[in-house]
Amino acid sequence: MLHIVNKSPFEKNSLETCLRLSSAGSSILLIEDGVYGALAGGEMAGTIRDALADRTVCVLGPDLLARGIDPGRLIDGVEIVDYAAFVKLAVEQPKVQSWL
Amino acid sequence: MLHIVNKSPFEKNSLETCLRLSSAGSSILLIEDGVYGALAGGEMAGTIRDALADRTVCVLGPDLLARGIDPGRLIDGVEIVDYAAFVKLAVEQPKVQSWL
Amino acid sequence: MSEEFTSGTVKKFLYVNRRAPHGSNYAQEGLEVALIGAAFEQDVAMAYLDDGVFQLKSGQDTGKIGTKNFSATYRALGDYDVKRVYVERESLERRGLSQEDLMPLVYKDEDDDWEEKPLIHVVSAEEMRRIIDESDVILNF
Amino acid sequence: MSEEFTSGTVKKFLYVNRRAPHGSNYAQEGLEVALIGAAFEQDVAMAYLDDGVFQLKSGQDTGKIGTKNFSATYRALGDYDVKRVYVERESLERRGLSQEDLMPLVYKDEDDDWEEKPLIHVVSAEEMRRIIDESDVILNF
Amino acid sequence: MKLAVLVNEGPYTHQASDSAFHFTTAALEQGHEVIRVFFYHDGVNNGTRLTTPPQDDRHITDRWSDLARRHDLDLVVCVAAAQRRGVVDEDEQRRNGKDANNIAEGFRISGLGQLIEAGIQADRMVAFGD
Amino acid sequence: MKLAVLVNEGPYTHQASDSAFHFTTAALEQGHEVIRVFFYHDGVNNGTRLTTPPQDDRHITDRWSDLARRHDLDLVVCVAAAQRRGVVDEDEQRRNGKDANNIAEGFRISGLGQLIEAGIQADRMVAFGD
Repeated sequence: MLHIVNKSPFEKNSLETCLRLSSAGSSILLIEDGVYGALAGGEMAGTIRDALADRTVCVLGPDLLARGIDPGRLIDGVEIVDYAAFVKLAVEQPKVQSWL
Repeated sequence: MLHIVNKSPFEKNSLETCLRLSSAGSSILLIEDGVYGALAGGEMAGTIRDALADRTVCVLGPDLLARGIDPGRLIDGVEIVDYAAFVKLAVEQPKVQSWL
Repeated sequence: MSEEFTSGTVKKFLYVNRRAPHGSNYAQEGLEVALIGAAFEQDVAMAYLDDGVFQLKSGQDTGKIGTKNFSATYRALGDYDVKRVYVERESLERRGLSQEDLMPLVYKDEDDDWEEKPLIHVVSAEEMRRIIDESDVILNF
Repeated sequence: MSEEFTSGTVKKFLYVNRRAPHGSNYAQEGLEVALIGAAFEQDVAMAYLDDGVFQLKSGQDTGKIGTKNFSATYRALGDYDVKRVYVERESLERRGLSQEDLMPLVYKDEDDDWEEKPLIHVVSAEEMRRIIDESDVILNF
Repeated sequence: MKLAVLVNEGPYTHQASDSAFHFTTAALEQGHEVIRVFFYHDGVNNGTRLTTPPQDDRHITDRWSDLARRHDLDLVVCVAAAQRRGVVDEDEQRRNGKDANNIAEGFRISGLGQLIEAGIQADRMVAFGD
Repeated sequence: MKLAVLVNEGPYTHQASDSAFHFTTAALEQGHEVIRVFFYHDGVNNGTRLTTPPQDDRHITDRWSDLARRHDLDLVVCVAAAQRRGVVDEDEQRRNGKDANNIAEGFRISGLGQLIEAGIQADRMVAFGD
């Protein structure tokens, strides 16, 4: 399943809940203010690193660029994707859920 | 100062920030989904109890009733006010801030 | 209703409700989707987690804020053939709530002499994860 | 501008910015208020805390999402006579940021031969609490 | 005492407009002067006359219009926020070459300066939003 | 593959409509069929032709209308949500006795059933919101 999270984990609980309720093998895509969740130095970094053990974590590049976050600041193992790859993720995974 | 918080502390960080940045002697009014912060059994109860040592904490009764929360479920020391008392709080305190 | 679209296809719809009622109307408009959706003869389930569990709190009375008290509408879920309502236990506990705080929703089981049966199933995070994984169309409100 | 209203009264306005930019436009519309407000010759200060500190992140480029890159507008704050911009240290640290990550905002000090001076002051929660307490009109965006 | 009210969210979606309405009503009942209600961000959507809420629900816009009529309230919709969201009066319709307008009775469109002025003039400004 | 898109927030206030637009465009570029874009909650506010965003900003509604024209997209605004928020087409104008309508080109107002149908017919439904 593709899980989409669009909220900053420093403000709302969406990412935390997504991580609690997503299964091994699923993909998590951080978009909009959700991209802040991928910051290596942030408080949430440990939880994301744990998730990387059995899940894929991606961030939407255009949203990262808009927020001035250099790719070098991301947690190791997090992939950067563009809108074309976002579509491919939605198509490749059998189901999609947005944690609104 | 009157601090108004309208978001559930289980979902957003507004109450936490308000408690961090409000001074002794100020009043905190929980309205709308903010009233959930006053639940005695909730995870946030400890922080609210600490605040009660030097601040007043009120909840808006009409919002409490709408959400089906019995006054007996609230943290001891939290006062229930109506809209008329909300206006009085805003008038009595020299300043008002809504933590939107 | 719209048989040309629905005949033959039965998907598992899961409506994930994560927001408190009244402060915003996602809860109300989400419930409207579920009830409309039931008419399409799909396999519909509801999940309540995070602040969404507050939607099912008993005793809601919006009289003094003047908004529509749609909490009565949850009782209609059973009549609309929604028979699976899941509430995450961990979400309840974090908020100091238990199943006794929730509305006693029921449905009449046509396969069992129309006996009234409870609609709400309190489940663990582990079970909720499986319920989500087994659904086809998942909408969050 | 509207002198009949403003003459004589100078209040301390504090705009508290707690939301990230781009995901919603509270940041942009909040900045618009601050800039309009500066024309009223009031004592204006900006506070950035929680996700609001992301508004001041350097290097923002909205080209690929096609929204307006209003982050350049923060550089105008000094020109609009806003000389006090406070950023809460704890909010930065929780997000793994430091002052070096922020745009180097400056103003030209007319009392000091128009020398360029830094606009941003990183303050503790304790100092932020005092800044809030000392303000007259506090608006959160 | 002079009060001002700020509404940052649209009708129905968030409770903000309801809370602001009840607060304003209570303030007027206590004899306070509400010098202005300013609608900003999505709050501008409170000022359209084209809404038709369900029969058994409150009519948020009409309720503001009624209160304004009875208490001579100044309901101001921010022009910049309104342009982004499609709230238009006759002047804005003409200026922007639109073929319709949708402003509700008792609301007027004006600049953000009206918010700042309210902050200066009022003894207290109370904000409602998301 | 058949895709459906759900937009739950209005233009400018939240990024949801922008993200949905870029996703839809990318999907069409890859040859996927987007069977419907459904606008719910405040998302209905994307469908008004009365917006006038600043000259140097994107025009969110026009962009959706253009995309619909070029790709024969079905842009559906939920009627119940639209009534609460004042988005009106000619039919709704007549039915509810309004003196104006504001629906934008390429959008149509219909029931929630269209969302469920999209969920049934599409291989994937992707939601954007707050």
